[in-house]
Amino acid sequence: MFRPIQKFLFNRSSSRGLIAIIIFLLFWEVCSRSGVWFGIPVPWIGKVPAPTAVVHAWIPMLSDSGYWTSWLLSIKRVYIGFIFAMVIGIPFGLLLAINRTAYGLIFPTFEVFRPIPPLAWVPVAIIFWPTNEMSIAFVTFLGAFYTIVINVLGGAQAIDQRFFQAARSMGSSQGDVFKRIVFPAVVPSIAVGASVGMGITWNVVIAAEMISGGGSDGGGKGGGLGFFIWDSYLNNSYDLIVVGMISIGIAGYLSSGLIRIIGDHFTKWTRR
Amino acid sequence: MEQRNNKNTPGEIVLSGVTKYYGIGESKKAVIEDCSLTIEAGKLSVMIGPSGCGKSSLIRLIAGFEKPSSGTITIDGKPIRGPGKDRLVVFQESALFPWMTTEENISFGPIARSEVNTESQNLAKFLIDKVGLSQFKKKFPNQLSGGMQRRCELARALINSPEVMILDEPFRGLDEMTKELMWEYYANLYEETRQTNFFVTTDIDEAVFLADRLIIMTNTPTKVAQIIEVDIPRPRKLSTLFESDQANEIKSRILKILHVEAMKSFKGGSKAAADFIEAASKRAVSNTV
Amino acid sequence: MNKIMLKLNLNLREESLIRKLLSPRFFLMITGFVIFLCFWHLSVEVWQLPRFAQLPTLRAVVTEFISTNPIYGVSIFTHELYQHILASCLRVFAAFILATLLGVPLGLFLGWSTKFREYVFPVFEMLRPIPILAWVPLAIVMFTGIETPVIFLAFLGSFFVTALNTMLGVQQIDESYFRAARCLGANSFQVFKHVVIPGAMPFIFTGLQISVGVCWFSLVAAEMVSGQYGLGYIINTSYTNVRYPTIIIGMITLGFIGYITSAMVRSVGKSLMKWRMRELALSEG
Amino acid sequence: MTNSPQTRGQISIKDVVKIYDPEGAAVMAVDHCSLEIAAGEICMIVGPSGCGKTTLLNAIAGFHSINGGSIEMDGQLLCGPGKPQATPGSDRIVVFQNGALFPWKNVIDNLMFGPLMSGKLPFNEIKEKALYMMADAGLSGTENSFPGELSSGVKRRVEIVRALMNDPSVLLLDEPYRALDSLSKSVMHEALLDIYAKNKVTIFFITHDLQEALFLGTKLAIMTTRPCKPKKILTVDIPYPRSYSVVTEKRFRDLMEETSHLVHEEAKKSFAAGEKEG
Repeated sequence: MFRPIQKFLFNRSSSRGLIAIIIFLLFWEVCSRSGVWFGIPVPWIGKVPAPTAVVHAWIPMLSDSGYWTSWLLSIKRVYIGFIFAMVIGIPFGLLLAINRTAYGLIFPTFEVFRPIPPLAWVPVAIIFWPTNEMSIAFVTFLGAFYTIVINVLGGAQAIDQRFFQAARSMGSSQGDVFKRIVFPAVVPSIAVGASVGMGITWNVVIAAEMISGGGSDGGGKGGGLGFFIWDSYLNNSYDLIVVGMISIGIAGYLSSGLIRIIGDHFTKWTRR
Repeated sequence: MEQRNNKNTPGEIVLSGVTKYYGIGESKKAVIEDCSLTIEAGKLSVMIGPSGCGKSSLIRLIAGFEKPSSGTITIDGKPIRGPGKDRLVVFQESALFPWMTTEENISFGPIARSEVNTESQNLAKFLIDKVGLSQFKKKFPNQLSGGMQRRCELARALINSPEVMILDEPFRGLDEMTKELMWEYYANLYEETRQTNFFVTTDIDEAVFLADRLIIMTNTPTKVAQIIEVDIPRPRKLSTLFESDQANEIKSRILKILHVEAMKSFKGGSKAAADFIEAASKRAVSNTV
Repeated sequence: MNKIMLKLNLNLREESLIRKLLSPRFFLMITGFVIFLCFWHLSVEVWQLPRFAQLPTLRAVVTEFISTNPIYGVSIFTHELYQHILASCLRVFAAFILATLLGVPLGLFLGWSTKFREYVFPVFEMLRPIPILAWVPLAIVMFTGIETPVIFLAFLGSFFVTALNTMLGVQQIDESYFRAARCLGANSFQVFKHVVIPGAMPFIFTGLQISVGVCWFSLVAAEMVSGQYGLGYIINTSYTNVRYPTIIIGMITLGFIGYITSAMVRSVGKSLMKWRMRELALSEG
Repeated sequence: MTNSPQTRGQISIKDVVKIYDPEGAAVMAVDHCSLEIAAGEICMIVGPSGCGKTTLLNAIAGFHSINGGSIEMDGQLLCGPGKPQATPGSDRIVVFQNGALFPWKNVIDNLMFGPLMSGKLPFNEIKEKALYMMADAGLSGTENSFPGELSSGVKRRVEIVRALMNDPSVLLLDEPYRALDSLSKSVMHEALLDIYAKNKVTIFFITHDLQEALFLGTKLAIMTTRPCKPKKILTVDIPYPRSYSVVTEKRFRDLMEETSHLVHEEAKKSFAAGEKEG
């Protein structure tokens, strides 16, 4: 386990990366404290809380239960929307790929709605769904659903014709062709759709939490990370805004990392 | 793999007056025009012709992936309606399923037809050893070399014991050395089973070395230019290709006919017939989905 | 269309011929739209299903949309709708151009020089995972006024997408093109101009198409939270003031404008890359 | 358009060693290889795939460095002690295995790229030269098409003409006709010999097709499997111009016989080692 870290630290390219990050943090610290970088006045950064202030504000948060409940709430909302999008999106995409009639009937209507950004659905979702929680989940679902369907459809249509010919001439039935040709060939596109979809769901959850005031059962700091940063803004505690932003960044990074690991597991055959 | 005698071997394919058009309206072009030929059962017939002359379209017709515009194709008297395990194709680019290991690829046929039994499993094991891929059982196709992929595809076809093996320039793209080794390997495979084989190529040496019966095709729209019986004794060895005078005599005859055909399609510059056919047949394949 | 053959469309020539007669593509598309609209009308107005009942009816939305003096003041004939469209489009335009002018060069250098990438990319990757909309409160704090934070947010989303796709575009260029250019006597600048930029172009335009989508995505959210004008703002305020039909009007306009802007980027891409278009045409036929 | 008779393009490869070091596992690709190529000669390098032939070509072209020995051209040091990597230049132009015509430039722009970059000649003079050479190689009519629209045979010819537009001393060809089917190959061979007769440039040609090597080459170097070094060097004394019927003549078949068992030994070694292609 030690060998890769040691390799990481001492090889030239990663040490450069480290230096750059340190310089970036220094730049951020100096500018937000003094608003000046070697005498040159720097606009905007002055209002951003300095890294040290952020860390300082973060420590008490670690023991604050409200902070962690907002983590859990946001993660719950992201994964509910995401899993629904996968469970409904993948079969829907496959159906459109396989059945030409369904494609002709449904895909144009599907395409008309695609340019509407998911967050434009928030008001309609709030009207339609009984609880605030369900409307956030619906909008999150919508965000990932479009990406997954488009990727599955693209993957299925890109399958080379000769695989079907080979399978049919060896006597496989249509069901067999679907199970052993179409589905395995589409798995890599599902993995791509999932990782892109995950990125979108985090964006949507944060925004939905901000717009709809943190959801009914949350309230206060427990309203999810989106509400957490909006609430910190309303209370002028700017350090906490950056704390929230970084926490969301970490949560987002870990989730897409998880999706990538699962995806790699199912697409071993694509690598050399 | 018992040896079948020629008399009652199945797999005689008869093409009579076959024509095939691609494109519609004014871009309609005949790729195969009134082509009649017989692929004799139990023989290794090799078809050779300039690139893009319509050989691959002929294969798609025999394999049943496409229907001829006119004329009929029959196998042992029965008209061909669609693809079937009696006529299996080994494509030019590998059609191994990239997501299946060598083992899964080879036993695809029996599993697809749910005919998996001890006999088919033994046959699978026998074939994997025969093609020398025993240590590559669990490997995926992109982890195999070109030569290994070809042998795996041959095994995948053979396990279904088809009446006719159809090969569309299977060794093109392999480096010359592997290609020559594959010639000898494939010839021995045929000599063991004497199964009807229909092999398509543009390589004159490959054609002369493999063929019992040589069918030379003209430029597009393609039809039979000449048929030559090649009675070089079997089993054939690579050295025979250089030493035997008969092989060389046949080679120079083919050269005379085909060099003229190749020059005709080449001289047309970028819009030569060859390019049009190549693009047209690619389109034809893509829009059958 | 009594018995639509729901067979696998992987069957061969003869079946596809029969299917062509039954359902030409256009006819199916229309049926799809009609079914959706009927379902909307029936479920909301006629059957008044639970949950659906509160939604604005199809008739209310249509009448509002095309009436000369709409109840809530927003329809295709009123000045207000175009004011919002203009506000949103200007913001997207500003953000998109800024993201392209900064993102493409950065992406080209990230792809082209390893030294530059080793320094800059880690910082870039450190900021990228933070979802764009998490910047909303900080943007409001950092920038005074209403317009700049909204534009900054739209810019941020598309900047990361553009830079990343441009970098990938440069990295996927085949090594032999660089070698061929070197062989033919091109110096580094000439290689950059004649190989790196045209070679990365297809990826740059994929990036730009996604970036337009991301622009609209982040703009709507920013407008909903802190905007004064714009389609996101109108959608949100129509909800708070219980003017439900205008919400749908806002959404339809947003979808329409979004589609047009990405179509514009696509056509610019097509005109710049004639060589690719001809190549794709030949292969698809 | 004939350049000065065979004074340029003499290459001497002395004792060259090349060791790759992927993740520390040192792999020797070229092992003390020495080879003399006279000016204006067609030198064919034959050997199993993946044996290091391309590494030799990359060293001459200046894409890779060498770890030992030296390579000189016309007396000047390309690379050797003190200068491990040669600088690429338009005196040694490579034609790559799967082609490197710029897909975003049409044929005429591709051809004019080299001279335009070096900036020695004015634009219209370059254009005139390009049109002349295209007509000469039977390519007129394809000026405005893009590489993506051309057949692989035509693309190959355009790439060779693009190289010759810069009057190189040496043409470095890396299995240029590998993707072509055998029949078009025979036609391409005659086209290459035709261009060679007019331009008298030294050709360093890598192939694994023995028949192609014997048909084209004046000198044949048969290489061992990795790490590659010349196993046998022989001169092909068939007179030029050669037409394709020479393949069935007695002298050609004797040469084939003499060299084929050498080549097959090497192929069997790499085949057995499960060497993946290329």
